[in-house]
Amino acid sequence: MNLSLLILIPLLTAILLLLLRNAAQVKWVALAGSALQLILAFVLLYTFHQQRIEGNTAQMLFETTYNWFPSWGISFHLGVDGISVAMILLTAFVVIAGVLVSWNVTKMTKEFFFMLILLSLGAYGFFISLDLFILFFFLEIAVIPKYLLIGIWGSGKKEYSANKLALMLMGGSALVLVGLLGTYFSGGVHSFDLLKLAQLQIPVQTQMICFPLLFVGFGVFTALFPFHTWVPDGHSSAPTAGSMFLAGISMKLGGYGCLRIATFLMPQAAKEYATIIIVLSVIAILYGAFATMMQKDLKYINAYSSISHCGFVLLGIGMLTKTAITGAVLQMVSHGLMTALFFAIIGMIYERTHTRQVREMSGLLKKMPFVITLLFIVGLCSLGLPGLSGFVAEMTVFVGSWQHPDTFSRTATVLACLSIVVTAVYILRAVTKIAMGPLTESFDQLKDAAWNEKLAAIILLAAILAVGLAPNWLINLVSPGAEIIMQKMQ
Amino acid sequence: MPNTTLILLIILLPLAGFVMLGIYGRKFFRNTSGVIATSLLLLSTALAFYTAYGYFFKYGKTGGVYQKLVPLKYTWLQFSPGLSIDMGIIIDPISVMMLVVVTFVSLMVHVFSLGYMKGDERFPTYYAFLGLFTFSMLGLVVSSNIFQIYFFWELVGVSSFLLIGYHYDKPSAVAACKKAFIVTRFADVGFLIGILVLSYSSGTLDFNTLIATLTSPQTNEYKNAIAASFLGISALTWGLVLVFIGAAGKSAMFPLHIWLPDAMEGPTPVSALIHAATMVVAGVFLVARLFPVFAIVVPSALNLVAYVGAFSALFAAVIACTQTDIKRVLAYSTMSQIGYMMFALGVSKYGGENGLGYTASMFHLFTHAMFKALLFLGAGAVIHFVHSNEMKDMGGLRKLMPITHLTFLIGCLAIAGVPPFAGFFSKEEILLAAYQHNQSIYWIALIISALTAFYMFRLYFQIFWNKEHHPHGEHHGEGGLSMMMPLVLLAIGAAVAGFIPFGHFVSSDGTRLDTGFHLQFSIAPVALCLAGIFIAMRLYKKQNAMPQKLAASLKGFYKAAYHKFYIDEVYHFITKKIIFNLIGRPAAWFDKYIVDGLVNATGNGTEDFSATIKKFQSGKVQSYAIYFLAGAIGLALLFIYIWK
Amino acid sequence: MTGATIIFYLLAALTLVSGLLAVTTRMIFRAAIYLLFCLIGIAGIYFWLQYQFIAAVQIVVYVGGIVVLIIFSIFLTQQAGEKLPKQNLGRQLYSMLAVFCGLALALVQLAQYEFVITDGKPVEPTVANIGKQMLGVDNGGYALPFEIVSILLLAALVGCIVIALKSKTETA
Amino acid sequence: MNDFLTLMKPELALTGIIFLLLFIKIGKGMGNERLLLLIQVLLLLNFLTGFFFNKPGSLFDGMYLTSGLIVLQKNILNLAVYLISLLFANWFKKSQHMPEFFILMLAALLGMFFLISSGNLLMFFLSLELATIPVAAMANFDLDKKRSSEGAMKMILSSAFSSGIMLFGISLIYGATGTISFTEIPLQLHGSTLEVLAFIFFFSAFAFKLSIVPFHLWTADVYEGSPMAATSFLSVVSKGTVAFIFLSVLYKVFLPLQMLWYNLLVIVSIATMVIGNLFALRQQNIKRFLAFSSIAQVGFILVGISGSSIQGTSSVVFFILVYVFSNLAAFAVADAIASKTDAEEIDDYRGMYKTNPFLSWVLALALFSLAGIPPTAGFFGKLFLLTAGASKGSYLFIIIAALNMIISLYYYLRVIRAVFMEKNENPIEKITIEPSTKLALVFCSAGIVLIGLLSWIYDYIESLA
Amino acid sequence: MIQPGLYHILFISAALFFIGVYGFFTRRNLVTMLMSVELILNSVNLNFIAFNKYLWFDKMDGLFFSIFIIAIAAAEAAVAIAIIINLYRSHKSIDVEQAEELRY
Repeated sequence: MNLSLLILIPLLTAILLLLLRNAAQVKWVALAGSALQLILAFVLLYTFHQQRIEGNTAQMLFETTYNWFPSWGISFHLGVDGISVAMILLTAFVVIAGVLVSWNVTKMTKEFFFMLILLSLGAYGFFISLDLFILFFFLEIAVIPKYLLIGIWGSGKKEYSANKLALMLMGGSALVLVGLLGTYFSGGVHSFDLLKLAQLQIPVQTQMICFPLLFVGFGVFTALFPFHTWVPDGHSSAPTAGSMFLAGISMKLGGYGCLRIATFLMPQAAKEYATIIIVLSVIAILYGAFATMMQKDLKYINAYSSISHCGFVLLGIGMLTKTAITGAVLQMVSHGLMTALFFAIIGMIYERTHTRQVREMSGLLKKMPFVITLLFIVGLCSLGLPGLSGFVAEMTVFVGSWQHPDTFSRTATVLACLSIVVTAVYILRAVTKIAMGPLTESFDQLKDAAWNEKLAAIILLAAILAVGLAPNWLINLVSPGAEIIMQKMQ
Repeated sequence: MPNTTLILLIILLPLAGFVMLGIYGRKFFRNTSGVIATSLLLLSTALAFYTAYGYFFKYGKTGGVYQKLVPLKYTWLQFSPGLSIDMGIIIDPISVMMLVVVTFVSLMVHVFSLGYMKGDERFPTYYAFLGLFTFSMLGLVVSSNIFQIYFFWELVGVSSFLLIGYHYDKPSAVAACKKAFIVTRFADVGFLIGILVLSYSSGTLDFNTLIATLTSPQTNEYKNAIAASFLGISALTWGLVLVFIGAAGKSAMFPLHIWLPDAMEGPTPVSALIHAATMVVAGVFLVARLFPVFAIVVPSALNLVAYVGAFSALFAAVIACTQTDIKRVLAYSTMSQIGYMMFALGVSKYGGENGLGYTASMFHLFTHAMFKALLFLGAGAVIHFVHSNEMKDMGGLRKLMPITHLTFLIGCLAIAGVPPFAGFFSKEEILLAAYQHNQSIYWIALIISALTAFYMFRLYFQIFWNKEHHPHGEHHGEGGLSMMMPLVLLAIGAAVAGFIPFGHFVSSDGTRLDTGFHLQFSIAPVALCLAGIFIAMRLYKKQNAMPQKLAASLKGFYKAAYHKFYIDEVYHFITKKIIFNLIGRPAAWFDKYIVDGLVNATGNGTEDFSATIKKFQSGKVQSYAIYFLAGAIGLALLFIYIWK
Repeated sequence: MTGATIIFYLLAALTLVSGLLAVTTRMIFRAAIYLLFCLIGIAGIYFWLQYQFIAAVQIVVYVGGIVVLIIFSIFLTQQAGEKLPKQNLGRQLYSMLAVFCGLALALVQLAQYEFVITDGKPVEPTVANIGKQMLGVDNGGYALPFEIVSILLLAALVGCIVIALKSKTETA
Repeated sequence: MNDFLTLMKPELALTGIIFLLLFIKIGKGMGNERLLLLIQVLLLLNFLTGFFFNKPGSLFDGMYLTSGLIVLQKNILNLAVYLISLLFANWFKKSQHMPEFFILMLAALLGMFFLISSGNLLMFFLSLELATIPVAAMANFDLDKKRSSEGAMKMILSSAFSSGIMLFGISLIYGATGTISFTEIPLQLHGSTLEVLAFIFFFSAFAFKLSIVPFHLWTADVYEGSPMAATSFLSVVSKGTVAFIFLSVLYKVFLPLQMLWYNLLVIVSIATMVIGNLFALRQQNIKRFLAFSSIAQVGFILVGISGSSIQGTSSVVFFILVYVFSNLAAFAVADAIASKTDAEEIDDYRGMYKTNPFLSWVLALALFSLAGIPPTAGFFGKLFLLTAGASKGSYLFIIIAALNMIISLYYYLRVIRAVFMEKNENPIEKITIEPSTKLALVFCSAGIVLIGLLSWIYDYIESLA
Repeated sequence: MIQPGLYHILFISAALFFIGVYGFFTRRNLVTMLMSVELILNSVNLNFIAFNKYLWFDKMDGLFFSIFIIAIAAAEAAVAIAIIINLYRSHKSIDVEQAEELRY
């Protein structure tokens, strides 16, 4: 399996999109491209699994290296482990769903899908790169599509949100950059290669400087408290597919980076800073949850809840046990799928009712049973109902966190557990208000989901169920990766 | 040996019904869905009985002791070596008993609903939800892994939520389902943390291993669990108490009971199934499941169980005396009866004769399922008939609904503990157990049994006697066969279930326990119970002014009881005023004005700063030159004199 | 105290005083004349240093060229008798401060630095030597800079013509 | 003699073109369009010949140096000038003094070539003046605009003043070392305080040319007043040149003072980035905006220069190459709009995407490249600068630099926002652009996208450095 | 009064330099500013000549430097005056403070 296909296919799709003139063609090409991505992701999963079964125990599989700026020690080095494969699958799912729900975009259709595909390109590239430079390259490549998606196709105070998002994310990546440079020079080999750097013992002093830079930098992407404020505004102003991508993929870039780069390369510092990370993530979990409770706009609700949910990712990483890290990755996948579906549904509701204010909606279950049923399911997933992905992820994080016997970690875990009540409160308040109760009269004529929306929702739901009902395949995929990170810790 | 496939079928058939009806019901099975679901469940029930027969009479016993069999164990989610969520089946007396109870009551409800819910718009959805619930409940009772039980625990919670909120366009139903979910969810956090504590203490999540490890004093895990302490209480105690919080939430123990009365917003058959016979006893079941650990290792936690149970039972009984909504009366009575079961467990010890409370509790669980389901379904029939839940709209129905009347009366007698109905036997054992181990609880229990008789017959008389009923509008009889048949079947159950030698099958350590009938001991409770019935008859058989007078004379107390001792208001205050206003609002405010404000302030500050320094770009070329020279000189000074 | 010394100090005084007056007097024409004296004073110092060639160039280019150019431009742009506008006090103070600091710094640095003196053979700055080296190509010949300056002058010329010819194109 | 021809080929070619233009002007003259075409062809040839018959060497007793890198730098400048001749075709065709403009521009370019090749302080000074004085005249080429002559006045006076300061510094260096040759100066420098003073005075001229804070104040005014072609020449070619020579002056001539200039660079580069960005933040006029943004860019160049010599050199040269494409494209779009509609304010650009998608995309690409967003080459350019600068290990410096990228992104996005997002009742009308300009814009865009991705370009530069 | 030497000339030149700088800072008339520039350049010339005479008499670098400076000064002055005249045409003034349209 040649990993560069994962970059090439979105790239070719994007180029092809630029050449097309007709909006209908654009849509189908984008759909075909994203379907191809999904197929490719499955092929990757299969071949990866096959390789593992055959006993290939290398940390990274399918490694490919092309020369690129050799004088800087940069190479186009690609490779995947289970964690990356999981993230790639997530991306593929979200992308195809995102394309499907955007079927009705009429304003600058070509540009819209171009941006979507470009964004997916950035995500794939990020997840498969083993060279810090190209990783950073792909991290930043995704910033502008996000900005334009929000700014051009968004709603509400979109310019403000787009600006805030772009600037804060750039701020995060600026810190990442400095951290990367520090790593680059401290290693003594002047190489950006992740695997080469991993073999070195980076001096603890450098670790103590670079780790916070990297962690906070990536943390901005994944809504680390208090750098999360781009999340609510950004998500709520973005068009549906934009929010899906933002929350489903983009926020995961941060978590992945925290894990793959910060924690993996600098285990000593990770240990030293674990307390702070745990405190911040617990704050994010609870504070995000409580703040969500007070929101009235559906997108804000989901955005704030994302802060809370991404807190679990960081908590898992901060806890530094194999189970917790596995849980963090699971939570990334789960949250990605779930929040993408949530945003897709919010989009569907908004498209019909033209409002996102919870209090203006009531009894919609009567008029659009499909959409609202999914809203229920995704809400339940969000509050961690067994059988859906959220449960698996959260429980793994909890169990992993509990493996620390000290009172501090225990307290943190207990506090984090408490959030599931708050989650239940805000999810149910919103969902029941929208779905149940007497039907608002003005919504008498609403139609249920169209084929594209149904397909998008079902694709995501299938993924959520696949994780929620049979989690072991995913855990077996992910945990060797977590194992390696933990081995470095010793 | 148990047939794994058959047991799996018991559990999975309702699930199949859910999936099929949930996805295709609205399209293809609009009218047939009830029949489909009922027949699936009938099959399931039959299999459950078959399994029970097999277990109790054929293969269950080895050396006179009922074994815990684990015919199926599938690792569903592996956390770390030794720590995994297994989806498995455990077959032991209580799980088999629960299989029977759940499938049977569920079947009755399914059948009853065929008539009760006829013509409802979302008929298929209703049966789908029932299927989901039954599946979850069955999954719960056979759980072999503590996390598996949590898994189904949550599913049970959500299906309960769905069923309570079945009439989703009614705001009160929406509020009730939300409340039920959130309150139990809150308790579940306790359960979850408890699981974490126990799992860490024992290093496993598997019930059998967990119990084995924690009850044998020589293992390291046991020593560590006892030694590790937090706030002066051992980790194990914490774990069990937390698990009990979860159990208390599901089983509506004080103070987590507030959801149960509101849950009566659901369709009445649902109340019968979930909020009387099955789900609410999940808490009792959970404590029973972990009973060896409770009883052997941490008796203090068990004491807590006993007192919470006893208090809840009394508390609910008092409130039940004042309620006017028949379903609410039944709800409080349920709470009271579950309190009974709880404290029965609480006063029990492990093994042999001392384990009487355990057996009694399970026995009461069993009989209670019969008569409470019967009462609820009867109430359902009444409500179906008069289209109201309020007692004041009823009265004199005995002639109009003879079958209902009769079966309801049997139910009332059973719950009141009048011999020889089922309730009498189970209560008798409970009282005996309490008398043996905890006298104070015994006295409370006696009072409760009188109260029970009183409020049940208050209900009975107000519905079926009291004033004459003047039906208005069309009149559609008692409901068809589908509604009457379950009533009759359950009534038979309520009448005769007491004669089952329960101790032979279910006991704390699996050995045979002979429970005798002690005449002298029964006198007091039966007398109290008859007194209660008598008072109720005096007050409510004929319409008169005495109840009002009585209520007036009790004034404050009556009012407080009528308002359920203002527990709801306290909760309301805590959630709305404290959590929302003191945590949620400040958090949102902090986010908007401080965190976000700081970000915006950075931006604005930069812009403002930029506006202030713009005057340096004055357009005056001479100023530029001065800055130029000043810059050069400044740098020169810096590097010559300061930064060498 | 030799005559040369006295002459030097006189020249120095002439240069500095007229330089100062050139930048402070408010009569623009007088300023030009003071500038002239100042430049002549510098030329005098060159003479005093026995660098006759450069002194001559100084007088020819500066006195003969630049100052005349300046005076012409003064005539073109301003009535000669008018007093110059006054600079505001703040600017003057800041300027003085900056200049004073700069001067102090420069003087201190110059004074404390011990210059080394070459041990090479002196080269007489005669016109012949200068001419030879100016047009030489190697051994430190200055032919290339010379050419650069010529291009520069050409470019300056072109530029001046375009800019100054503006009125002509306007009328045309 | 043969050596002379090959080594000085770029200068000789330029001189030839200058004189050809001069003769044409003096002679019967030519229509603007034909002449422009001729010039474009000549410049293209000039650019292309830059790639052949090159070899390193020195002439005139070391006054004139050349090497592969220097030739490359000259080629970059040639390319920039060629692009200018294409990109500003609109303005050139309208201009009454086009041949003179080109004479001056090429004379300045010639000065820049000598500047890059200069081997002693005298050559340095003379070519610097040659590179400056004609530009001041060019700045005044919008003859009927007040602002143009105001800008030119500011430029010539400031540059004369800066020359004075620089010369004072040079005279002290001469006094202290006894030589003006670049090869001998480092042998005589000992780091005394007088040398520090002299160096800083000398440095201030570079700072002036590169618009380093606090020597930058003329920049925006001159950029705004000048015709767009002159502005872009000033901001791209002139800056690039000075950066090139700055590299070799620092790395070679003032190597003994490395500690000094490293610290100096850290201070001024931080100041430059911050001030440039802060001023750019609130500009409305697109030229002023680009002026301040280019000041901030210089701050980044300084970060790169502060690094070690090979990586510093190659990253700076690479960045200038990128900068040529990005900045010229941005200026060209602004010019295309300004010359048709007189719109120079950013607010006038609102809703432009509807009417002029091509120009909008080019502008967006250029600005993204300036902001350093991948996949544009600006990303690589900035990253290499930062990496080179980080080699000295001062994290704070790099953090400040990186944070400045955020501020700069903010104001670049302001333009993007106006163009793509904001609604406008009357957006700029549809602008038809000259085919040659369009071609050049496409070429610039391709360059912006590809220069970074094709790593051999950088490798080639590094191999020369 | 002591025998004048290198330092004397250097002091004079430094003083002259800063006199020129002062003039440049404070004269509002563009032509007089140009005159100040000439003073600055002259002081530099003086420096070069002095160094050449007293220190580095083995070569004539300083001398040549000053010759070229003079040439450059002339060219610069010519262009500057052309620009000033142009400015005068459009602004009707050569007061530097009248030419402050470009700012902020």
